[in-house]
Amino acid sequence: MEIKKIEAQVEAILFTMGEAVECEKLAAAIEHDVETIRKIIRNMMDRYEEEDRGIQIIELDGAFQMCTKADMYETLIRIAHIPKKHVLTDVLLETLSIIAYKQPITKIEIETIRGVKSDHAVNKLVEYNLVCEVGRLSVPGKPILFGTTEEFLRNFGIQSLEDLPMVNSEKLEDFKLEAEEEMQLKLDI
Amino acid sequence: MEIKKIEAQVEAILFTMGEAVECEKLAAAIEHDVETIRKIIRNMMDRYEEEDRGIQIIELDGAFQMCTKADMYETLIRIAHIPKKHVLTDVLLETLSIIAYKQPITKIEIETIRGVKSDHAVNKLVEYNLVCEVGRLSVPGKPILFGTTEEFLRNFGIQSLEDLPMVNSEKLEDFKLEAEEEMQLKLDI
Amino acid sequence: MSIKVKLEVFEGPLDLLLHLIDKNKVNIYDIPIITIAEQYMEYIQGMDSKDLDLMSEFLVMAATLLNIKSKMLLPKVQQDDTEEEEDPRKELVERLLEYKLYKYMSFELKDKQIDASRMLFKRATIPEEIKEFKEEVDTGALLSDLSLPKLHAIFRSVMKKQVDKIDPIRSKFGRIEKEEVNLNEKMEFIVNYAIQHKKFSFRKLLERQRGKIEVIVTFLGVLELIKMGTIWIMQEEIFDDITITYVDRSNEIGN
Repeated sequence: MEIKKIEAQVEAILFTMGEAVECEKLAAAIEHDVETIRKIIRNMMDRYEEEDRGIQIIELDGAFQMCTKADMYETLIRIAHIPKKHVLTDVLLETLSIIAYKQPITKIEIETIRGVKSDHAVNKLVEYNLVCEVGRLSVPGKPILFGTTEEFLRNFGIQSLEDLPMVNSEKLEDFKLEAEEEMQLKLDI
Repeated sequence: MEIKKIEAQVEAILFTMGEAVECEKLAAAIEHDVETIRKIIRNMMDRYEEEDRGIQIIELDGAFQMCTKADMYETLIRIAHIPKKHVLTDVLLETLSIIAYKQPITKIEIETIRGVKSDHAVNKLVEYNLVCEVGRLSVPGKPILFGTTEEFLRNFGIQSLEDLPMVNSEKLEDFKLEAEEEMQLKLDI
Repeated sequence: MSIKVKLEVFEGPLDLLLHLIDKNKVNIYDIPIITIAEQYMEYIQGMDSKDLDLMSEFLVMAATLLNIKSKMLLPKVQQDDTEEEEDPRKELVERLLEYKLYKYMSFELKDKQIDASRMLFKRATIPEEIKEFKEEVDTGALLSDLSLPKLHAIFRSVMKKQVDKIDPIRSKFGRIEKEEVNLNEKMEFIVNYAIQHKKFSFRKLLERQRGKIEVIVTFLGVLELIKMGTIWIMQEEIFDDITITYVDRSNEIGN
């Protein structure tokens, strides 16, 4: 009866703490002598082990810790990674298209085009191995230049970046004219 | 045998995650159907309750979470770091109870019941994550509709909104009838 | 009859009214409106009127009370039709009842919270092996819905959006990254200038620059050289000219 109560206290403490707790500390909290507590916990350890439980108690240098059993790992991996369904959101697609066509390009330039911070999108694309660092721009701060990966090319079955569909040439002419005007303006300053 | 294994997986997941885990997620990780899993967990809840255990499983709006039993508190405060709970003033409690019982509700409606401006109280409750925006009312101005959060359920030990302490509507009706009778009497004088 | 109301803080007019009803030990369904209204007025006269928002809410209720009071004082007109005359207090009583209900429920909730606060939770302790487990991202599956023409279309629409967004004035400012002025060259120029002049005016240095872009790049160069410790700057007063001094390191380093 008394032992049952102590076991419950041990369980509650080890659960809440989540880390290794020294036997002395446990004993002090339960207000019982250390040796009895140690005996009771070792007994619990055996029982947790025998029973088909998902958690166990381990002893580390006179401290005790509650943790999951090793054969639960597969299940835990599944739960820990469920929310991470990899999808290319619109934001990612937009960012990817900018990088593909304007590479090598810095994050700042991407942000200028998109008009919003793009750290998250760029990081995700790097994580997905669609985009990678291709160099550094030699200006103060040495910003990273991003480009697409081989993996990206392979997935579209294209040999090189030149095979990317062109921005239609008429539009390109417009851009060029615009750019020239800008230059002209600059020289006029 | 199979059930034992599922129980072990549930135990391992709830222990590891610490937070409330939706039944659907548990089922996906265990690779079993949701209804079976729900039944098994509810069964486990009963067993944890009956046995002299230090921990228990609680249900919050279809999600499950592991926590210590209330009677372990005395032992735990001697060893564990007890997170500071936000002290709710009477004003906050009053506002919270209006939101809890009348959700979804706009700030204006809250203010009508309380008879005073309630921006501060509502903002504080949102800050404490007890209340959140649950939608917009489709009238001009699109006022925010507020409702309670999962944190609210956890904080008040309520399984779902249906388990809120009952507004004693029968009693209320009695009061009203009484009042009407009284008034009737008055008018008859 | 007047009852001294201690200047307690009430959350609002309804709270105060409930307090007065309670204090006078009267029935909420049969409020002696004259007495209560008087006491209510007495209370709000003693209130700190600095908080205008709160004050105005108390005043609105005062007006309501006076309105009810006057209605009740008016002689009842005997109406012939069957329509029953409504008690002018009815609406107020309903509001008070509703408010009282939630106030009561809030105490119930408080008890619940105290009970619940005795249950402790645990932070997530995800084992390292699981945390570090990185699922291979299946790039193929990720790109399965994406075709080159689609990617191209997205790019075009992005660029179009940007063109639409261009500010007619700002767009003429030009862009620094396209500038022909090279920062390294400019820094070299500043260092040479500094070696020659040892101590010089920042304004003078800028005056030698042609155009906005050069000015900006010179400014960047100065910042970079300060960081490198090649020069240091001093400014007596805000908006004053800045004096730049060359830090001669040739001796210390000993070439």
